[in-house]
Amino acid sequence: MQASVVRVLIAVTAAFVFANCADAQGAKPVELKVGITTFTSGAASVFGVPAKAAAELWVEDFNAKGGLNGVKITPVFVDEGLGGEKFLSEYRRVVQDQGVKVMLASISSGDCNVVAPVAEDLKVIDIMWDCGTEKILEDKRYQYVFRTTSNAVTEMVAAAVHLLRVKPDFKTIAVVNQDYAWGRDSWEIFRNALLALKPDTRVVAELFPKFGAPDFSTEITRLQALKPDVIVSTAWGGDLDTFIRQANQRGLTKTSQFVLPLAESSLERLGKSIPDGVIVGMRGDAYFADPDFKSDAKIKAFVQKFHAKTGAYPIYPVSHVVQALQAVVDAYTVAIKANKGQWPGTDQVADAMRTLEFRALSRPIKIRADGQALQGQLLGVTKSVPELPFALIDQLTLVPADLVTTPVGQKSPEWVKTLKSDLVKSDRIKIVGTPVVTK
Amino acid sequence: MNLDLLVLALADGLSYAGLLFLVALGLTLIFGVMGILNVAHGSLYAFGGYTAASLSGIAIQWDPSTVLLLACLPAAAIVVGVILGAALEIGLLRRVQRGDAVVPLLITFAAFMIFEDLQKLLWGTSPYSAPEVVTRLGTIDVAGGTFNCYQLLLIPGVALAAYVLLEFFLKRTNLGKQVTAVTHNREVATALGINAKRIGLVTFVLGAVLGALGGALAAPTTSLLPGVGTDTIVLSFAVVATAGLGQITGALIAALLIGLARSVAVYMAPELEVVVPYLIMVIVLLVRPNGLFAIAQARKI
Amino acid sequence: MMMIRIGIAVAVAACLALGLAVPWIKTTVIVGVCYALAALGVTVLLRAGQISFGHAMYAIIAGYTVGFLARAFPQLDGLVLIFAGTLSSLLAGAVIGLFVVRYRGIFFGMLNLAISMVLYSLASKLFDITGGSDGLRITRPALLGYEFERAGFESAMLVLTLVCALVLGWWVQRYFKSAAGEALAGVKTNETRLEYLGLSTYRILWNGYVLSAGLVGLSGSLFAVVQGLVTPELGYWLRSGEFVFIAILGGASHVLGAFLGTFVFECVRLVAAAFLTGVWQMLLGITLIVVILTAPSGIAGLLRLHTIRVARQTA
Amino acid sequence: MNPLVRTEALKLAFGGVVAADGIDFVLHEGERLAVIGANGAGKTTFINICTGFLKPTSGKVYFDGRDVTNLVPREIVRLGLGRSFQLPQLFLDHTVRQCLELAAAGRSNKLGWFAPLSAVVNAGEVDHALELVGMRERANDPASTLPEGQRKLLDVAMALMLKPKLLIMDEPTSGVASEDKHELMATVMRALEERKVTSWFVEHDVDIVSRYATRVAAWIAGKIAADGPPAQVMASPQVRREVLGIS
Repeated sequence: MQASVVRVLIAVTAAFVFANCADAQGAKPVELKVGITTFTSGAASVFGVPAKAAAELWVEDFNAKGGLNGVKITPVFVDEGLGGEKFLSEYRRVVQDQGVKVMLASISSGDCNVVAPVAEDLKVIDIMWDCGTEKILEDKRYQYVFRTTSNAVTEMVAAAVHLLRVKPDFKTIAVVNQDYAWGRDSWEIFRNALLALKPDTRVVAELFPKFGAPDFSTEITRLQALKPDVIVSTAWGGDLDTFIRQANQRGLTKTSQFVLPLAESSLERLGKSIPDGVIVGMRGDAYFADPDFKSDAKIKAFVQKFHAKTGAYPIYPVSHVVQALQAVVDAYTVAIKANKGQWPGTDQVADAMRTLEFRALSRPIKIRADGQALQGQLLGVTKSVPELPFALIDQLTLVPADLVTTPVGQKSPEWVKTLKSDLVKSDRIKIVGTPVVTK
Repeated sequence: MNLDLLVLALADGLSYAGLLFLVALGLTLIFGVMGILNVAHGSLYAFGGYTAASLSGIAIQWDPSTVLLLACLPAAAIVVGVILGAALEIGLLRRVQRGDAVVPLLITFAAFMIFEDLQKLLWGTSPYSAPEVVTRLGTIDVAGGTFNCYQLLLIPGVALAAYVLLEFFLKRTNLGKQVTAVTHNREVATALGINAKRIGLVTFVLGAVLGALGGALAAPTTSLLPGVGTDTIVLSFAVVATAGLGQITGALIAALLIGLARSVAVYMAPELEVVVPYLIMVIVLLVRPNGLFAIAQARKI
Repeated sequence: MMMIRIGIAVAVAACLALGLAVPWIKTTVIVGVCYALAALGVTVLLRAGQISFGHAMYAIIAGYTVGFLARAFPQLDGLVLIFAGTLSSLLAGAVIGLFVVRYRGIFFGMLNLAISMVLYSLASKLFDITGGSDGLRITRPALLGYEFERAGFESAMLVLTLVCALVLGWWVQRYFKSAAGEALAGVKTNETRLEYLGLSTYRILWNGYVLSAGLVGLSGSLFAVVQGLVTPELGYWLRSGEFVFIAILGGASHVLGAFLGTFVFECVRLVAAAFLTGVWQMLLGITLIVVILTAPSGIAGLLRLHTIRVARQTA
Repeated sequence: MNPLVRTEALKLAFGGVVAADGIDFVLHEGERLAVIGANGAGKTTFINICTGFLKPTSGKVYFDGRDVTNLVPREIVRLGLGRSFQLPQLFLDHTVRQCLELAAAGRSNKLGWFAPLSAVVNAGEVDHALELVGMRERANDPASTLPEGQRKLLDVAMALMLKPKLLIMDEPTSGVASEDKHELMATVMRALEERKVTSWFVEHDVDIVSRYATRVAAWIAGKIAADGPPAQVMASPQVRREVLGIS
């Protein structure tokens, strides 16, 4: 038996060994395939499903306007909800089998972690369109890996700064975060930033209920007993909804100031279950009711179309995916120009990405040498209005990205500890437009 | 841990234990009577919850009274339990031979997989909830903490009522006595003219309604998401196994034990919170292989 | 028998050829074979009439052993990591087996489930040690001293995995037909008789349990090394359920059952992923019900890869 | 003669039922004991205690001179005891041959992991056993396809593969058509004779008892009411009345 097996093996192996084709350059392709990984199942589909709808909408629009020098974009979606190894093999399938040249991956930091080295090996442009972990681009220099949004450091330091501007004189703080990488890492940054900016802060409780916890009663009871001045949570999705709803029902929102840097994505679902005065934010600076862009026709049209298609207002993952797509077409445009009108190779597009400045649904975004984008942060407080069944964000404050992002070449854990308290008073941090509702 | 904190921890544990007990009750009832461990029980919980949330969502448009809103919850549980329970029992479980406990286990596992996707098709992947009723029932202060009346009083109340009613049903009513007879000895019961098939259906539907009721009662305070059923089945099995399969009073005590231990763990050793139910189960089974309250049966040759 | 051998040869050749020809399939094939090895572990217990809903725990025990070792000693060879991972699951199986082998049926299945849930919860909860839900990264190790690029590494792993599957498949089939293996099958039909033949059912089943733990552990080690990542998901009970699913689908009468079961499982999954997104679990559920109701002895049973028939031919 | 089984004041009670009520009993090497008694008299329970399946409430059991009161069945079996059952205990998924092979492998208590089962046992020995019970033709059929009579024989043959000093048979002829009973017993007894095995069997059929037993013990309500040569026991009025149902 062994002999026959070995013989067949050798024969077939010999027959199939061949060299890989080199990346073609010059000829204009029929279409540009862009892979987009997103959650269409699992808890994170609260982000993934709207983002997918937005991507479809945007691509449709873009193609209708002639595409990229006549080349249409074809999105290829991959479900991150498949989980670890299935996700990775799907990622590789669309790159190696379907000839996708650009991957937008992904929502989960864990998935970003997994695919970044693979993308580098496969020489495919990998745009981390939503995940926040700053570690990937700080730990290693990648040639093909970029992020077109702010990272966790930008977001958390901005949130800490904003908290200190709104409520400068608190003493105690507690955290309730989901027990997984984002929950742990984001708190680590937030705490270190806060302790650097305001060293007399006392952390009275660090609670990490499991991801997808159905009930936060015990955590809430414990917080009621501790009575912290501030409660921060970077939770999102169903977990955040449940936590806020239960905290509100039991009066915890009245006794402690809540700080919820990701809550913009939950406001519409929460409806009237979130009280006024809660500090909320989004990852980035794109807010559908941003007064700065009240009269921006392009953004307004997009918001309307999105609402017509999905029945909901855009949330930050929507702007994230649009940013990534915009960055791709802008980088291609730059690379085509640099290549004298010829279709560029992957390396040329990657070069263009590295110095790209682009604008999607908010203010201009700049990509740094390490592949990380600089995007400002918007934070504000909740305010209910009669016109809408859910709370809006009022007193929007814009924190510029360069103030709160680790400089290129430095490591965030050390950098965050060097923050000085006068950062809070920086005159570059400004309230945006005029308050949303004037009554 | 001082006394006040202990009181608070107990108050939290009570509500959690109440929900856990309702689900475990359905599971243990079905096992006791039919010898089937229903893996799809978690899906019934999920369907109960989603249906309750949808029903409340519809009801709320007419600005209903609190009682009507409350009534949505058991109504959803009954609808789900009767439809899905009967479908499972008649459609699948009757088709496999009895005696072998493993085949029904696999069948319900398959049903669980089907229900998971069905639930996503019906309700999508966004979180669902029905919080209005909790707000309406207000809050109550205990030992310096503010609690929802809904969680602190209503849920444990319903759980206790379900226990008392079930005990009454099994011991005092004619149908219930037949169920008990089938539990003790199926052959003898059949010989006495009891329609074991019908009893099986009744039990399964009743168990399914209890599972769905657990979900329906959770809907106002939690966010329902794909996957809620998965955790529920494992957790409620831990309760049932700790108590001893088929033990109703045992399940009540085990649910309390696990619910309270979990909330105490949140105060004392939060890292262990998720592990506590399973640790309790493993330890109990190591010491008492058939569960805390099970009566050992002799093997025959 | 000849037919089976030719079939195996063709299947292995096809795996190798497909893997080397179409790069993205390489890991898919490796992962598939890993699943089959784990399902084979579950099949061992299925022969004793026992179903474990927690066997994926041996995959994470092995996977995290690989992860911890690779982190502590980055220069360790891949083969050493795989061996150490498998060894750890064998040891864990030996210890846990001492307790769970006392149980049968639902309790056996569910006690395994409970222990696996403890391990899964700890792996997700002990963030500082295990990296929480994101798990541990394992940098690509050298194999037999050679430092490979990704493509070469994956080819080498493909060959290694196939060799493992061939050798173990052959050996486990011998085990099934050996005195210990036949006695294990006796646990399913008549424990009383085994005891009255002077044999210890406890020891027979414990042996089978340790073997099954080792197989799942090997699968977990290979998986961790080839993926370069180990997450708690690897030990979640749904994963154990998938192993059970494959074992039932394939049937327990022959080792090939686990491999054929995996093939069908992956096909159903691929078809579902391509044409019926969002309902692949439903499709699997329906498949399982159809198999249980119409072909309780699985694919191996349908192909009549049966103990008795083979015995008759060789007798 | 050497006492093979000896019990001292053996007592077992579950709940209110006394299944064995202070039994002192000796079985000697070379005897062929038939046990008679009504259903529920305690015959099988006594076997279960002597073979370690049940633990007595009090009292002692000795097998071949060793105290086996606290041993489990497999340990007593290893001392030289074989047992067949009222309901044949076979490996129904295995073939007839494999059942016997497993029994032969059981005797050595070395279960190899590699060599095929058929290769580690003495094929001639298995063939001989098949011949003895007349199942050569059916050697490769699954045990589940055998009729009841042959199942009983196979059950006994498996016990005999252990080369026991004592074979205990619990109702070897029950469930067997009455015209086949004698043939079955003749086959079994021939085998026992050949191997010089002491035997102890539970039996209801008076003909069979008188024909094959050298000693009879009559069980009544957890006690041995009469014990001695067949003719003497069968003549006892109490046995005639309460066991045999003849007045």
